[in-house]
Amino acid sequence: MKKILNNPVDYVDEMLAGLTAAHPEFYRLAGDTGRVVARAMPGKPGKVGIVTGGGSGHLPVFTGYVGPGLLDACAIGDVFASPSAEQMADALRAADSGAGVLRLYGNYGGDIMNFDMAGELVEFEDITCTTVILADDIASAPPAEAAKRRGVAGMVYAFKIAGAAAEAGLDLDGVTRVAQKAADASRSVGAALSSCIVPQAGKPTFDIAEDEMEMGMGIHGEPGVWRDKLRPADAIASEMMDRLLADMPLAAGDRVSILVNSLGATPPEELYILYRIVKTRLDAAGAEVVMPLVGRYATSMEMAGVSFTLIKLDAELETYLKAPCDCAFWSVK
Amino acid sequence: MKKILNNPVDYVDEMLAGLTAAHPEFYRLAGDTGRVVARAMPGKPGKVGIVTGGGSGHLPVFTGYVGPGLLDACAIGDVFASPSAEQMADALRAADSGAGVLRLYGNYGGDIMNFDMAGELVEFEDITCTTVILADDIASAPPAEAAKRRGVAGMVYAFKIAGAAAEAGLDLDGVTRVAQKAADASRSVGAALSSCIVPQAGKPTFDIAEDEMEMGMGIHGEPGVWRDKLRPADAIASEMMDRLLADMPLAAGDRVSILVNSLGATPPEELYILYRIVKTRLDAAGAEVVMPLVGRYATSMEMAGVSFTLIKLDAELETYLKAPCDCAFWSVK
Amino acid sequence: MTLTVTDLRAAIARLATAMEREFDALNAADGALGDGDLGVTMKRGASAMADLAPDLPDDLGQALLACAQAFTKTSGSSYGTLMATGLMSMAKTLRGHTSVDPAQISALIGGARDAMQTRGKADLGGKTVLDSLDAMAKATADLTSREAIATAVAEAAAAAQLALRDKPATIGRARIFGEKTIGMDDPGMLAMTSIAAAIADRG
Amino acid sequence: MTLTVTDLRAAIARLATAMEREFDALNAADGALGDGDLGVTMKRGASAMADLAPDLPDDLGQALLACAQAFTKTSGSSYGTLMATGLMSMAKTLRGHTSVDPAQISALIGGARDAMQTRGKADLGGKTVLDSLDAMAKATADLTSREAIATAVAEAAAAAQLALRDKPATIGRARIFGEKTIGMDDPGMLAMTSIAAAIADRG
Ligand SMILES: Nc1ncnc2c1ncn2[C@@H]1O[C@H](COP(=O)(O)OP(=O)(O)O)[C@@H](O)[C@H]1O
Ligand SMILES: Nc1ncnc2c1ncn2[C@@H]1O[C@H](COP(=O)(O)OP(=O)(O)O)[C@@H](O)[C@H]1O
Ligand SMILES: [Mg+2]
Ligand SMILES: [Mg+2]
Ligand SMILES: [Mg+2]
Ligand SMILES: [Mg+2]
Repeated sequence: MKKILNNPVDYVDEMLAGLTAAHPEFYRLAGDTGRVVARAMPGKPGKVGIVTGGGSGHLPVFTGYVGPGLLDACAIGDVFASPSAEQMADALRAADSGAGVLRLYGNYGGDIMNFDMAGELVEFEDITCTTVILADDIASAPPAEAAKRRGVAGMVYAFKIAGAAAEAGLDLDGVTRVAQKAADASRSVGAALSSCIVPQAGKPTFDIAEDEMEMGMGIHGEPGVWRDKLRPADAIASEMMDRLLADMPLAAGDRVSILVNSLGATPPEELYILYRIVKTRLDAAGAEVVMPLVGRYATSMEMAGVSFTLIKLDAELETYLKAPCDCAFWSVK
Repeated sequence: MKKILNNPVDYVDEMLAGLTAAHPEFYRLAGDTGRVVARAMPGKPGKVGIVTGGGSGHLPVFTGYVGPGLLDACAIGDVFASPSAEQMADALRAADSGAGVLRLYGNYGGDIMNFDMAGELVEFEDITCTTVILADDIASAPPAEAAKRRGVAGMVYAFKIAGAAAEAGLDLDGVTRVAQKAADASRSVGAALSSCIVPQAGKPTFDIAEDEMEMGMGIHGEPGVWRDKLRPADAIASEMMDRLLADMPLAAGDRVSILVNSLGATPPEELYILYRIVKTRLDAAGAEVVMPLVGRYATSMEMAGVSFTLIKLDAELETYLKAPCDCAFWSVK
Repeated sequence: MTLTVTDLRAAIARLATAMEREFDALNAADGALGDGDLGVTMKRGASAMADLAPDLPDDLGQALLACAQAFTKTSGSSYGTLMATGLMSMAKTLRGHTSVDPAQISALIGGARDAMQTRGKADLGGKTVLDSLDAMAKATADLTSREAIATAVAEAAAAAQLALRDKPATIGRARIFGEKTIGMDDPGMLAMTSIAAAIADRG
Repeated sequence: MTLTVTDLRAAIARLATAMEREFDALNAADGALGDGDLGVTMKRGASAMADLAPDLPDDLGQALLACAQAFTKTSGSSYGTLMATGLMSMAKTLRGHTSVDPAQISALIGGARDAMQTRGKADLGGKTVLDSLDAMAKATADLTSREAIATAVAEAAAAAQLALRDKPATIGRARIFGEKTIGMDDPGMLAMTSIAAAIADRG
């Protein structure tokens, strides 16, 4: 097991201790569950709060994106496990400055139940909550069942855009509307090459042969659409673009952004090799690429693989995408 | 072989094609060797140029750090191989705006010979060059032979600090002096857990058992100081801090920065676990930690492992460290 | 003969023992198609309840609320949250009561099922723990004797597990495997079979 | 009997064949303690020279300059840069000449050795290609016949390789292995033994 850790049960708490020690200008622990990270400097009074939450092991997702122009607080579960409703309620409390809180998170059963329960808890404290659930992974259900799709790297765009909308002073309904629009405009697909190891499990989450890959696999190792021999980079990129463009066709003149994301171990060199094809395909579709993102934005620890997230932008989404933001993992000027 | 690539011989050229396509606001190919990346927007006329160069496979090092407040141009070799003298000469030409060029790179035989040869070539074109060589890896030679040490992640600080000095308008001697001071004030040590694969080699650079690690191993797999069973995170961090502090003792009140760097596959979660110990040790030494860096700043593709780089700051170095810079991988406001 | 907090304490003790024993089996069952944490969820929750047991108040509503919190505090997984939701529903019904007539059990289970269905938005017949609870509620509907109810609860959970085995999963991580899940037990139903047997002392 | 560009072309052809043949062996020798690219460097450089060969000018200085550039263009590795440096030194000496007397060979090799030493800042006796060249220069110092020189060059390179084998490496990546390198051939010396044999047609 090639991980640098102490007692696996302490993994998440030690990670949070280090994160907050390294970046006190961005992050602080809030509440008393030990599993809520909030902005070191709260947003302007009256700003709508944005909260996310989910399992650990996806840095910068989820915790990393707490910061100005992004999220206000995050509830952190164990690796790949939902935080509890108690922790989420604490995050909602930390994020509220009276203008209400948007719950913005991925489509996983446990997260939904817990965020719902957390919302019921803080309702008694007069905190108004809305919900936008990311369901961007096209490999996890056909278009007809799009609401059943998993949430993956699309949340990076949603965090950024909703965060900018809140910073711009929109009210809770406005921020919620913008976040939903960003979620609806995003499509992702991933391909995994190797498993990561959940510290408490101590062994790879899934087995995959040395020369195999799986198209459409989920970020926790959920099954994809096919498993086969590893293909050349250009073939992988082409198929991923085929799938994205089939799910969300583009017209000439469309403005889009695309995230070419490493699941962890895959180095940026390989992402750039893939990006050549991505750009060629978008150019061929007549789309204008705005602020492409290439790097590790949503990971599964040391999993090898990539995901692409395509978002179709209107003028409002583009403005918020380009607005400034800051956190330890991403800074837009 | 779990890499996403096409024909291995095209790895570097395709990577550069993708890098420049994704970030045209930062990077452009310069010269006609196809292996020189220069700033998309050249620095102010009269600004001292800074050039680096070295093998591919270390992103963001070297190429990634071309940008305002950082480097002006970079010559890029094959994976883990020096660029040629011709390519370096082209990088020097791209970086010169008449104020001369600092060659700032790591202590590797091939790089030194080629940069020397490149300097001789451009001397005929009235380009004045100075040299600062990074030799920060304390595991590669004892203090008495410090000049023989390899250059590793210390170059991140040197690029940042020298880049800010050049941006501030210092002349060639001034920038060179500041860069040398940063180089002299930096110490690094690394530990590797798994090998990466050089695309054209097609197999791991070195073998290491599933439960082993090697302290002090170099970023190309050069031998370290010991190989043994994998230790707990806190023990690894403690030993690395012991070694750094023995090589460069700190006094109470010293101001330092520290880079906790992933060699590639090791996820940020693990870096933060290590950072707890790093911070505790620096606090115990009475040192003040300024702008700690935690992330993937100098890598070996998908190698698992970490390095720590400690730099002792005086007021001048601290000012330049904190000055703004921008590139696709790092932005300081 | 009514049930009191003493019975609850004894049931918790049996549950904690059973969940300790089934730890690997539940993880493995969940791991076949899911994330393999079901044993963790149940062991943690049950042992947190066992820790609370000596201090549980006589008020069964308060006592069950504490049990629910044992799950919300130790787990964020679906099953833990559903367990908490079900226990909370029972707690609401029994608030202010120090004893409960066995004849009420069926309604309590049915209330838990409904609350959990509201929480998880799954359909009955979808091969989830809801189907176990539905079968348990129905099997105990007309029973009044403690012993008969205990037997019925345990048998109904096991029978439901078997009855749904050949349907495909419709919920959670397993859903995505579709037809492949035919013939496989739903891990949540499997867990409920053990839970019911332990609480009913029919293990 | 003087040497001309025709001889250079023939030597290049033999070198390219030899480096193709030694590709794996040189990579492996370099890989034992270094980065394993020596075969790549030499194969690429020699085949680039072979590509140039038909078009090489009669002026031996210009011809050798082109050969040097075959290395600077195809490689940034130490050995390639050293080869380029050595060839450049010979090119400077022979600029404007279309033939060379075999008796000059020793001085040309010595000049290359010195230029390479200036470039790489290594000491003689440090178990590097410099020691091969030094031995080759010395062995040919008093010779005038082409055939005797060819034999001496090939034998001196092989003998130097053997003579330094039991010293520790002092330069480059291998240095760090210190005492472990005793008994191992320096890959650059091993390569020079093959190069010398090929050029001298004593392979
Ligand atoms: N929405 C739901 N409604 C009813 N039961 C559910 C629901 N989601 C999960 N379950 C039950 O929980 C079991 C899985 O629990 P658990 O392992 O905790 O899920 P996860 O780890 O994916 O959060 C399933 O076998 C099923 O019986
Ligand atoms: N500074 C130097 N001076 C003389 N010879 C050197 C020097 N550096 C390397 N060499 C020679 O080059 C050989 C290694 O060449 P090469 O594999 O190209 O090195 P690298 O790949 O490390 O750049 C050594 O075996 C040695 O003979
Ligand atoms: Mg589970
Ligand atoms: Mg779970
Ligand atoms: Mg080599
Ligand atoms: Mg080399």
